[in-house]
Amino acid sequence: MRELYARLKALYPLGELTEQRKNLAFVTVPAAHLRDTLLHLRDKEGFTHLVLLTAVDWLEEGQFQLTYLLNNRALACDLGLRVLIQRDTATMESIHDLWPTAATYQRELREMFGIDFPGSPRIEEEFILEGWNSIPPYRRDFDTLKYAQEAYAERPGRVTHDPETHMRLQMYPGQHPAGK
Amino acid sequence: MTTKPELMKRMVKGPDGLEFEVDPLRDYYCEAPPTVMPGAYIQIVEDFFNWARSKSLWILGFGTGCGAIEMRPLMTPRFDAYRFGVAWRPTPRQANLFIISGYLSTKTLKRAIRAYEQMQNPKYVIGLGSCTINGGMYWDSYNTIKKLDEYLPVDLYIAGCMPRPEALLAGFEEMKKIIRTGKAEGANQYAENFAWYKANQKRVIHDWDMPDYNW
Amino acid sequence: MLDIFPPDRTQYPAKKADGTLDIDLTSGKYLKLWQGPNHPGITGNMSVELTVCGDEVVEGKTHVGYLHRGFEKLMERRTFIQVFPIVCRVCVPEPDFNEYCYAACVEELAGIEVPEMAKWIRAMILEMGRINSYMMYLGGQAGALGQGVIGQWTTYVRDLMLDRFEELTGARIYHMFILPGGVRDTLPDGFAGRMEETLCEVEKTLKDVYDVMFCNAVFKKRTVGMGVIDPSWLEPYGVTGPNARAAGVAKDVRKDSPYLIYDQLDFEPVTGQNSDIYTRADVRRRDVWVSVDLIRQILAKMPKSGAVMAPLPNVLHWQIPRGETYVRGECSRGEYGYYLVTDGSGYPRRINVRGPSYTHAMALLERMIVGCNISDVAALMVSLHTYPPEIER
Amino acid sequence: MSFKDVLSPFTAWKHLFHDPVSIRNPIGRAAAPRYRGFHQNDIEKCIGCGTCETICQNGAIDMVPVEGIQTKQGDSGLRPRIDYGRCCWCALCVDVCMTKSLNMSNIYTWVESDGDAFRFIPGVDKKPWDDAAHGYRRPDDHQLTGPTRLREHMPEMEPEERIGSFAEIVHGYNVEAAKLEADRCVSCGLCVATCPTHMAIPQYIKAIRDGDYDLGVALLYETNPFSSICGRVCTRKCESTCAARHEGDAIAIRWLKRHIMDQVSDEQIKKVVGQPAAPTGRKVAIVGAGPAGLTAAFDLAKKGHQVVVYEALDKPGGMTRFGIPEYRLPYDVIDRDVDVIRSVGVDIRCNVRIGQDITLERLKSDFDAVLIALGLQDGRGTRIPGSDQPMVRKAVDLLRRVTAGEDIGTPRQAVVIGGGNVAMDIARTLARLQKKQYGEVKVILTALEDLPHFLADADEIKESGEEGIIILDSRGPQQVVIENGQVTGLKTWKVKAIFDEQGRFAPTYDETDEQFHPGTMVVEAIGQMADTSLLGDALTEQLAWQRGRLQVDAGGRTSEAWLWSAGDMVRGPDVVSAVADGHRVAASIHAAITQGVQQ
Amino acid sequence: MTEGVHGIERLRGKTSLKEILEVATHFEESARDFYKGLIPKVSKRIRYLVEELAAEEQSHYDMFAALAQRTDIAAQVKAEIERTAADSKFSDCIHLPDLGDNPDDQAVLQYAMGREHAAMSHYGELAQTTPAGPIRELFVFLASEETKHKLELEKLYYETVHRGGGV
Repeated sequence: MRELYARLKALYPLGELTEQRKNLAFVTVPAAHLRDTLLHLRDKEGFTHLVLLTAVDWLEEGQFQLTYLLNNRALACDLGLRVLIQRDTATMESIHDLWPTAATYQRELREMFGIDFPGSPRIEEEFILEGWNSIPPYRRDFDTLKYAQEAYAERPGRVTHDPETHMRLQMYPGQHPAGK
Repeated sequence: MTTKPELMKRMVKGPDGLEFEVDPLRDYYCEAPPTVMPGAYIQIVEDFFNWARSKSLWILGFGTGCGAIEMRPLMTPRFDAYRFGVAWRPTPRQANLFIISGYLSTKTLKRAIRAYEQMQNPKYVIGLGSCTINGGMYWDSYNTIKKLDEYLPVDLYIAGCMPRPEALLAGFEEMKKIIRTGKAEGANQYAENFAWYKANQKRVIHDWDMPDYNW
Repeated sequence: MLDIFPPDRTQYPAKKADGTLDIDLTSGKYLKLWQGPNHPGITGNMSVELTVCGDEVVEGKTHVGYLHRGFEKLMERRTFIQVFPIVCRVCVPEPDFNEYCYAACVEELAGIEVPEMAKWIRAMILEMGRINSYMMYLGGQAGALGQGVIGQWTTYVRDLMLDRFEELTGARIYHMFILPGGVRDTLPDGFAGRMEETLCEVEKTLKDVYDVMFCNAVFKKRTVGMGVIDPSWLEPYGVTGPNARAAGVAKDVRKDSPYLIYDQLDFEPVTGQNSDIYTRADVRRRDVWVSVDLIRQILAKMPKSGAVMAPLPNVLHWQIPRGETYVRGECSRGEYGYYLVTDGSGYPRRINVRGPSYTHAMALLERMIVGCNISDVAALMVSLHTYPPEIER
Repeated sequence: MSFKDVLSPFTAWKHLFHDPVSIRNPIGRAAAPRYRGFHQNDIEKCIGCGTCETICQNGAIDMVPVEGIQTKQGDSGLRPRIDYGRCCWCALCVDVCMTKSLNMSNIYTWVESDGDAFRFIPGVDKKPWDDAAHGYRRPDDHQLTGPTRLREHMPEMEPEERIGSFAEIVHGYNVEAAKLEADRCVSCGLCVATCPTHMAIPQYIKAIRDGDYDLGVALLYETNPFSSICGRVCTRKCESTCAARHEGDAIAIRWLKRHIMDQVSDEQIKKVVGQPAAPTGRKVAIVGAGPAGLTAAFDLAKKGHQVVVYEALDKPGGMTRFGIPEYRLPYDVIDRDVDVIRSVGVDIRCNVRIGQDITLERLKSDFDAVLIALGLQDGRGTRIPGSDQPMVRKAVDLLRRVTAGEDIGTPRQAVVIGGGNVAMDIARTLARLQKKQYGEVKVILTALEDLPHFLADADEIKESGEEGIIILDSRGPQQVVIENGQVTGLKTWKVKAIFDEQGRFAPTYDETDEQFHPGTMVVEAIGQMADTSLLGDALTEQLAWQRGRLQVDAGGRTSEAWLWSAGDMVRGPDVVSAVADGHRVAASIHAAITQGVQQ
Repeated sequence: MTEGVHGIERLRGKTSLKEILEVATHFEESARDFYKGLIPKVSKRIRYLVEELAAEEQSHYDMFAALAQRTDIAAQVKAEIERTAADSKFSDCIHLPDLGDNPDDQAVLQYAMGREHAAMSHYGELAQTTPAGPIRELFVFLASEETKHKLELEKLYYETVHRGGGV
């Protein structure tokens, strides 16, 4: 893995290598160099299998992390390419021409994270959701519980008690909490 | 209301060269709302009907959620629900019992409503598992409904996640009892409170691209 | 078969500049036909939007989302232990891989060493689940071609296996048995004996299935040469599992990068050459034999006693340091994997479930379905062995 | 394609001759013994800690009050109600149940037309599966609430080492050990109601887990300005109601509190505690610089009142300083807590004895309110024959003199009467003094109670034994033996039974079992009482009394509107109860003097 | 020791149940008066104790007086002694203090216990020397009444003196 990293590093401005296990590592790639890196890995290094393409929302940092996980079956090792993109613009180059199956991943990311991949087939179409009317649900700032409570009726009558508060009310009725 | 292209009114030229107008929303759907089906005038006749109905529960083979997996054993020799007068049908038009087998995403809810409305009277609904009762483990999901009886009239709930085939069989027996005693009034309830059900349905189905009623 | 009835390409729609088909519904040449979600010829709750010309499919679009519950979102607001009960719900017919992959991810990032005994039990559960999944498939594949009896038999033996699951894990479908740190409990008394009886039933049924399904002129006629996945498609479409192995590539995570205790077991991945529906079915049928053998090996080789749970920190406030990992396993459909990102808090930052159906049922199916006959759509779809819930989660 | 392919499918017909595999009556078929079906709860065992509710990822569990179950120490009185419209039968609730009261039967059939019916309180609402014998029970080694049920080991001095000195025995947890111990807490909060001052225990334990010690200190000071002291010598009633004790050791709440205080520097504590509010111009006099007085002083000073504390002895701290030996509570720890209290503007004047140096009348006229928190500084005597000898001493007097650095004339052999913490304190103090002076320990401790009913902490008893003190339980003191005008020992009778069925004291003696315990000094360490002589006869007559104690209202106000009373003298001896009382009284005084209802 | 206790010797000559009860009633009366006289002497702080003791003696007085009025004394007494209280002798180990001016609570309690103890043993002794019959039963009854009272006092003593939470 280290040698591979050295070879890649010579070609592209990569970030630090994170070796998660002996056969799995992650490395950060600038968005502009992703396509070349992927091509190089696919055609020269035998990383022919696109395992997955997904995103992580680092809301606090204002970034989306796109993870392209590639697998080299002969070496039985995986390399994850991390691409950090701006959360507010959220656009990335499509790679559906390298792996047709990436189009599906990109459709999902578009719908669930609101990340655009211009040129990707059927990117505009609804994929999983139907008639979605809120911010993309996988974004961290989307509160699913709040949405669910507002949108869907629940069976009424649920009420619970906090043991600590309940005990104090029962055992020391009328007493104002000491020191507070 | 956004209408999909294939649902839009258009002129179509047939293979024979004749042009004709197609308006899917009008042509494919029925706009007449369901009506309450009164019982037989003579009670003993109604009792007979109910007895007969209870003997033939024909289930719509639409697996809406996880629970569908426990229906396969019922259709096969080990549990063999057929001997209890329970059968599965591939189309709503032949079925009278709709089992909502667990959670319903809003996308499936739309199809489930349509399937339900396509079923012939008398028809019954069984809700399977926690999800249909109060949301189950998807209680905080943005995409599933929590309380089935807001959207469809439910005659019976079976607890479990998911309920075992044996529990389902017990549910069928209970369902039969309810039908025999003439208490399975879900379909009439749906007709009576049609506006209320529709309002609830429309509240959660955002791309309502069909008329209110179809069968 | 394709040679006998070559498709009539003249009827095909032309391509537009952007590569999509120019289908003019008003032309009267084409018909849109929805198969699913409420349809007997569909695998699970999904649908395929077919555009047909005559009875030939010129375009197919897979539609999913009917089973979407937003798992990856729900997981983000549950603690690490609270995620454990919900992961299995991602895939109904073979839930254990979710439990295993999730547990393995968490264990890796939290630095937990799983006891030896737990690894063997996990492997056995995964193989039991694989048999069940294949049994569902065989019934479905035969059913898609009108052979109801196969489903009757396979569902029966699957049910016997569910009994084994029940006595071992305490549940039939969603076992919730493999949790981060190990497994819940040890084998019950006399389990191996009852397991052996069940395995004998499985073998007996497999022989019947072979005679009645695979040596069946009708089945052969309709599946040999049908729905071929070209070996060159494997990588671009991310094809894994039996779908790839039927095309002659011995892709099997159990062998390629052994997990749990698979390096201590003796087996060879099953492969086929023709990559058609028949071969894929046959690869799966033979894979059941492998699983049966693996379970026997596991029961013979596993330690007789030992802890089944590693000591866990108090799960009520379990925090895992920042990190990311991906753990995969070979499920009955191919590569199943979990991608877990943690941020040092008590909740996962992100979990992505990579199910094999994701690629198989979407891009691959859409490609394969073109040129297919309407009546073969169901058989083709089933032959890819896709489970919709793992696509949309 | 071959001829075989046409014939082969017909082999299916052989099944015609097989027995059917259908289950004859599948409804209600018994599930596997381990099957996770509907819940059962032993409501007698259940303590309503709500851990099941916390773990449930489906929000399926509500904690609800149940008729017939009273809230009491260590039992919230709540019981889980389960919503089968939410449950997923994962049994995490069973796995984390602190008492193993919650289980699952292997019954699985429940059908109902009414969707609202699927909510029930297991064990309370009668269900057909209540008595099912099988079902999911948590396997013994399946443990999710921490890797161990045992308390994290507390490093401390070995007996040989500690007996020779007055250095503090307990070293306190390091950060790692504290985190491990804090990790065992399930944050149920049952302890909070039990703690007299209702400290935010789960919250400050969480602060330890998070390593946020400033927050920890802030939480401690919300309810207890004596946290360093309580972190060492608190009677920790909280630990007796800890949910973890049902299957192991209670969380070491006291040590964790101490750990927080140990981790933060004095300056930082003062910074966290902050500065008092703007001066109100109101003045409060407090008599007695013990926990109750100083807590009240701290609260009142923080509210901006001018507070003067008068202490008769030469150092503040009260019984924490003069009653508790140094090896349990080093004096600099007391100084530290007092220092923080001073930092908010409390004026502590030592060596001022009210009634002698200043009269109470004077305080009444000079201040807006007066609080007396005198404590219980006088020891009770047994008054058995011979107990009027000079070498028969009171434990509290001896301890006070040891603290003051006086020579108490350490005897070579001593007999201590009493089974409480004070008795242990004096026995161990004498043991140390003996070791220093004579090189050997000869202390016998006799107590009326049998060992399980000792009032002293189990730790104290264990450590006393380790230090060479002979503990004789169930011995009733009968007579101090005097020969030639010198005390030579103590005669005791065996106590046959000490408590009656109601758990009240009703001793019976076995006179035939008489023992003689040699010793040149007999120390009485039984009860304590207050010396209220400073009130003077007139005021004593004027005040209302309640069974020997000053009659006070909930806020500690006496029948005289200007006078409040707090601490041991009204509540009985306990540091943390005194602190709680201090808070209550401070609130009452504050309300009174800011509303101008002062007479 | 005051005359009230030793005066029980006067009972030796009495032979009718009514007479004995009258004497016993008189003893209780004198004890009550003694405690009542003590009330102003002690600090107000512990006055409750003496008041309680006086009230206790008063209740004994009332009971004996009521008993004396009844015609079925013998049967009544028989029913009572079946519930004889056990003597626990805690007070045996305490020597009776001289109740000077301004006694403290411990002293008062000790005095009271000693008094009840003496009464108890005297009645017991009388019962033993009296031949079986109604009179003996009456002495047994009286002894048991004093024992019960002593027992209550001992509990109070333990809680006040030994159980830390003193006054």
